Amino acid sequence: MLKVNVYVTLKKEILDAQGLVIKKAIKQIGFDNVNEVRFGKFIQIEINDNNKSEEEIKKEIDYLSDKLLANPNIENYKYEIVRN
Amino acid sequence: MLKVNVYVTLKKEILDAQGLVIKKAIKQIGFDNVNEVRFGKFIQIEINDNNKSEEEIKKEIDYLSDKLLANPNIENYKYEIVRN
Amino acid sequence: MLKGRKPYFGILVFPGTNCEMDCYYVLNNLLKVNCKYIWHQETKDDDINAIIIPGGFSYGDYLRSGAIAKFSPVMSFVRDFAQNGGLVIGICNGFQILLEENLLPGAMLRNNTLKFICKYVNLKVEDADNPFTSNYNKGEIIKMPIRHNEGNYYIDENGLKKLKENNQILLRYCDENGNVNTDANPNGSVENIAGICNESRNVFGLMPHPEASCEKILGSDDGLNIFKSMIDFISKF
Amino acid sequence: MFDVEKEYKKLGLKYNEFLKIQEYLGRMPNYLELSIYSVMWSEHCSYKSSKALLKNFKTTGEYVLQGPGENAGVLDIGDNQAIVFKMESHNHPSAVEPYQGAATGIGGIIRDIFAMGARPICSLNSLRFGKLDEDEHQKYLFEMVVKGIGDYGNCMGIPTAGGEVYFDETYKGNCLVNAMSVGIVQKDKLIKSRAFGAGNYVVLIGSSTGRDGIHGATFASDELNEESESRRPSVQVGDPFMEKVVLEVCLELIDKNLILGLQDMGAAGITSSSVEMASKGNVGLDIDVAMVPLREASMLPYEIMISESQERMLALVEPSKLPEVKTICNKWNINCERIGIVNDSGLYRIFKGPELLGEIPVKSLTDGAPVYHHKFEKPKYFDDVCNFSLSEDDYLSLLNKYTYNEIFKKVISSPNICSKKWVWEQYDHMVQTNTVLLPGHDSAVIRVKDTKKAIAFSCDGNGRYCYLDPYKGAIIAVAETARNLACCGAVPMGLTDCLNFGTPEKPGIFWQFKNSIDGIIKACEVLEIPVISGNVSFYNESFGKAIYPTPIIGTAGLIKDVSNLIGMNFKDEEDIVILIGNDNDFKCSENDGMGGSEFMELFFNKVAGKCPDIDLSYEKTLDKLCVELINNGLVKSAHDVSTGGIAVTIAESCISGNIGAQINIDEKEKNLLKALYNENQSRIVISANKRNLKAIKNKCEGSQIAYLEIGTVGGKNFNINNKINIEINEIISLYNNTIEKIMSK
Ligand SMILES: Nc1ncnc2c1ncn2[C@@H]1O[C@H](COP(=O)(O)OP(=O)(O)O)[C@@H](O)[C@H]1O
Ligand SMILES: [Mg+2]
Repeated sequence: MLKVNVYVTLKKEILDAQGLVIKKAIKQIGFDNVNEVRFGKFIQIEINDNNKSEEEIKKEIDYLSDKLLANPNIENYKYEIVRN
Repeated sequence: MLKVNVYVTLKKEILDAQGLVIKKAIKQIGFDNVNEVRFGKFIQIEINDNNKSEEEIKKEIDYLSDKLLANPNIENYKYEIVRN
Repeated sequence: MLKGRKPYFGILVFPGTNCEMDCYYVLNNLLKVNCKYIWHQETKDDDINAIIIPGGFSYGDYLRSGAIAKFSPVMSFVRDFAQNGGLVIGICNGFQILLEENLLPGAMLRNNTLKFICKYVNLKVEDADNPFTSNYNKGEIIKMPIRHNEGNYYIDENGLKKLKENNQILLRYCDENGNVNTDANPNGSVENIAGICNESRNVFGLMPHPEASCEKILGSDDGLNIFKSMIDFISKF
Repeated sequence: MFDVEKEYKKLGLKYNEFLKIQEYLGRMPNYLELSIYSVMWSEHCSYKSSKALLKNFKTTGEYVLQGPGENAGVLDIGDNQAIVFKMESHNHPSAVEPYQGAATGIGGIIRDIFAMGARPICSLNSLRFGKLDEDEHQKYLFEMVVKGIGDYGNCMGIPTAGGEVYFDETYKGNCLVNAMSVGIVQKDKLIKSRAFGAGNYVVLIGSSTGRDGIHGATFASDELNEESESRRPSVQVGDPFMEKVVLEVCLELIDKNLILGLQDMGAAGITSSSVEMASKGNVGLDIDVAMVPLREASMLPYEIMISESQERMLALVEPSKLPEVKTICNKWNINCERIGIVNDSGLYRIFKGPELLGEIPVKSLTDGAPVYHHKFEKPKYFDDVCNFSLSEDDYLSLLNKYTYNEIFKKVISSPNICSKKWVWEQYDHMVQTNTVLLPGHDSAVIRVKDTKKAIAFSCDGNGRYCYLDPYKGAIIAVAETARNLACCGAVPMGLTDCLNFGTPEKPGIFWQFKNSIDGIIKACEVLEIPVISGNVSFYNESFGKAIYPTPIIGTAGLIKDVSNLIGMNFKDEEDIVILIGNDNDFKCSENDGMGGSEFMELFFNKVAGKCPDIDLSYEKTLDKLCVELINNGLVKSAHDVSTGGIAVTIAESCISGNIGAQINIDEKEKNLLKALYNENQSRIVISANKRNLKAIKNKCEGSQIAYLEIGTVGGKNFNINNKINIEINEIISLYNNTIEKIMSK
C-alpha cells in the first residue's frame, strides 16, 4: 500500500483571505509574533500498490494534482509519497 | 524565523464527504486503484523567532490548534516545526 | 450554421445542480422557447443550439467549486459545441465550471468576506457587442441577485490586460449610480468583474443570476435581456 | 456476558422501564435489544413525557389533509396541490458542535418533508443565543449555527426565507436551534411511511452507515453538563450534497411509482425508522445488519442499528420493482440496499446474515413505550417576578439620563430589534425563484408558480412572555404568527410547533409546559388554526438552570392572489399612517404592556411584570380586517406591532421604504415612553392614500376595530411628536449594521 499526501496552497501573489482571518485570530488570542498565515488543503490518498515504479506514480500524481486537486491558475501543490 | 505546518484531518470515524466525492472523481478519471481519500486542511504559520524554547512553542501551537485551527469535536491535528 | 434556427436551449444537470428548473421556467414558461435538460452523462445532443450551465453546487462544490464537474462526460460535448461557435452561458456554478474547464480565463476564489452572499447587486453593462448582452445599452445599470460562496474572480495582470483589450468584460459590480468602486464590490473580484466572455464571444460566464431576475414580482426583470439577447442572436440570419 | 443490570442505566433507562422490557420479552433482553429499547423509549423518540398532553391539540380543519403522526403535516391548498411542513429542534447537538449540529438539524427536517413525497420549497429557522456583547462563545455559536444552516440549505437549493433570532441570558448555556421546512406536492403523489405486505422489501437509500451519532437520541434527552463534553463523539456531520442527491432520487422513485412507502432516518437511525414503519402498518419486520453499507467494517450490530449517520432513507419496495429502484440509484451513484423484509408476525427481528440476534414485539417499542404524567406545580419565581411594574419615577429618571433620541437609538440598535440581514444574507433565500417577499418583512412569502396563489410563513415565540405567563405567552406566539400572516394578506391554514423547555420531571417546568400547551390549544381554537405537526425538546438546561419556556410556532397562510401583496414598507409621500387594533395604549388599562418588554430589559435589565394581555376574538377580527383591506387594495403597507413597540414598528416601515414619517401620538393620558415602547398585542400599523381613509375607517367601524390616524409618510426624518427626530439614513445604518459590527469585532 501507498500513501500520497498532497498539499495545495494558494500562490504567493494571491490574497489569502482565510489565512488573514486566521492570522488576526491568532493575534487576538495573544500570539503577536505571527508573521504570516497561509491556508491550504491537505489531501491524503491511499493507493493499492500495483508495483508501479516511483516514476510512474509521480506521473500519475502530477496529472491528478494538475487536473483535479489544484487549480494551476491560483494554486501550487507539492506532495510526498509514503510507502509502508 | 520559524515555520509551523499544521495538518488538520477529520477523525477516522467521522464521515469525510469531501474525501468520498474526490475519491469517486479520481476513479472516474481512470485511477481505479485508489483506496481511500481523506480531505483535510494545511495551515502554514510563520512566526518571528523570539528565542522561545521548543517546549514553549509546542505549547503555544497545541493551544492554537485546539482552540482555533482544529475542531476537537471532529478533527485531529498534527504539526511540524521548521526552523530556518 | 447555428444561426437562423429556432432557439433550443440545453440546460445541463450535474448531481448538485439546483438552478436548472429556474432556468427552465424562464425559457419555457416566460419566453416560450424550446429547452430541455441534459444529464451530465450525455455525450451529444443534436437538437440544441445553446447551452446553459446553471447554478448550484455540482458535486457539493467539494474540493473547489466546479472542479469535479469538469470531468463529466458532457463537458467534452460542451467543449466541442463551444469550439463550433455554439452559445454557452455559465451562471454562478456554471461560470465556475467554465473557468475550471478553461473555456474562460481566470479562476474563482472564496468571497473575501468568507461568507456566502445572497443579495441584489447593481451591475454595469460594460459591453453590448456580443450575443449575451446585446439587448442592453452599453453603460446600462441593471439589478440581479448574487448567491455564492466563491465569486471572487481572479485573473493575473496579463490575463486582465487581454480581457480589456478584447472587451471581454461584460458585467461589473457597481453602485446604484453606476460607480464601479470597492464599496460596490461584494466579494473582492478583480476590478469588480461580474461576468466575462471568451475571445470568440460565444462563451459567457457570470456570477449574478439572470434567471432569478426575470419577473417584476421577484424584485427585478433585468435578467430577461440576457436570454432575449441569446434568442435574438440564434434566430437572426 | 454483559452485566445487564448495570447497562440499562448507562443507556438512560429507568428501573421501572427495565422491568417493563423484561415483561414484554418474557426474559432478559440482550444488549442489542436493550439498546433498541433505550433509543425507542428515549424522550426524543417516544414523547413519553408529552404524549398525554399533546393529544389535546386541535388537529383537524378546513385545509388539513394530514395531521400529526406522519413525518410531517399536510395542508390542502387547492388545485390538487398540498403543502407539507414541520419544525424540529436541534438544540443540544448545536450547543456542542454548532456548525454540524445546525447543519444536520436542517438536513433532518428536510428529510421529513421529502419523506412525504414533497419537494422542499422553503426553510425557516428560530434561533436563541445568549447575549452577544463581550461574549466570544455566544458569537461563535451564532456564527457557526448560521453558517451551518446556510451551507446546508444553500447546497440543497432550498430558500431559507424566514426566521427569527433572539438573544437573552437565559439561552447562554443552551442555545436553541429550531428549523422548519416546507414542501409542496401533488396530492396524488403524497406517500406515507406505513410498511405493509409481508414479503415487501425495506430498502436503505443514501449514505453509508458509520459510528456517528451513536446514542444521539439519548443524548438529546439529557441535560447538558460537564459529562456532555466527554460524550462528544455522538455529534453527527452532514453531507448536503448527498442529501440533495437523495432528495432527487426519492422524488424520482415516487414519480415513477416505484416505491410503496418512505421514511427518513433521524434520531436512532435504522431502528426508529424501520420500527415506526412496521408499527404504523401493524406488521413485523426482519432487518439484516449484514446488508447495511458500512463506513467502518468493524461496526457491531447494535452500532449499526442505532447509528445516526445522516442522509439515509428507508423505502418500502415491492420485490419486482427493486431492479428499477436500483437503476435509478445507480444513475445518481448512491447506495441502495435491501436491508429488510416485511413479515406478518408482529415481531421486529434483527439478523446478521442467517444468525438471529434479537427479537422484539414491534408494538412494545412504540405503543408500549412508557407514558409519564409528571407532577406540575406553579414555580416559586412566578408570583415574585410578575408583581413588578415600572413606576413613573423609573421613567423620569431614565429621561434625566437620556434624550428621547438616545433612547430610541438604543432600542433600534438592540440585537433583538435590529435587522437580521447579517443572517439572511448568508442564506440563499431566492433560489427556486418563488420568494416574492424577501426576508425582513412580517412573513416569508413563496408564490406557487402557474397559479395566482402564494403561501406565507411566519415563525414566532417569545420566551420572556412565556416565563411571565406560559399560558398567555403561548397564546401570543400563535397570535403573533397569525398577525404576521395577516399583514401579508394571508389567511392562516395550520401550524407546526417546537416546544423548548427544561427538565420535565421538575414540577415547575412541567407546569410551564402544561400551561403553554393549554395556551396553544386555546389560541388554535379561537383563531381556527389546527396543529398539523410539531416537536418537543426537553432538558434545555445547563448546570441545573432551565431556559425560559420557549414554544416556537410556525404558521402557514394562504394568499389567494399574490398580486395584492404589499409588504411593510411605507411607499409614498403624504400617505397617512394609521394604527388599527387594540387601543389600550390611548386609554388607561391595568396592564401597561411593559411586562417582559425589550424596553424594560434594555434599560432596567429586568424580565418581569405582567405578560401583555390578549383578546383572541379581537385578534381574529383584526387579522381578518387586515387581509380584507389588503385584498381590496385600500392599504399600501401593513406591519404589526411586536417586540419593541410601536416606535419600532413605524421605524421599520420607514427603513424598509427608505422614507421618513411625521408621527403624532396623543400623550395626554400616559407618558410617551410607555406609549412608544409598550408591547400590547393586536395592533397593526398601516399606511394608505388619503382618498382611501374613509373606506378604511368604515371597514374598521364595521368590524369594531379601533382606527386612529397617527401621522404622515414622507420627508427624510423619522419624527415622533418632535421628541424623536432623527434622519432616516442614520436609523437605517443603525438598524442594518448593528449585528455586523458586533460580529466583526
Ligand atoms: N434566522 C433568520 N433567518 C431568516 N430570516 C430571519 C431570521 N431572523 C429574522 N429573520 C427575518 O427578519 C424579519 C423580522 O423578524 P422578527 O423580528 O422576528 O419579525 P416579527 O417581529 O414580525 O416577528 C422577518 O422577515 C424574518 O423572517
Ligand atoms: Mg411581525
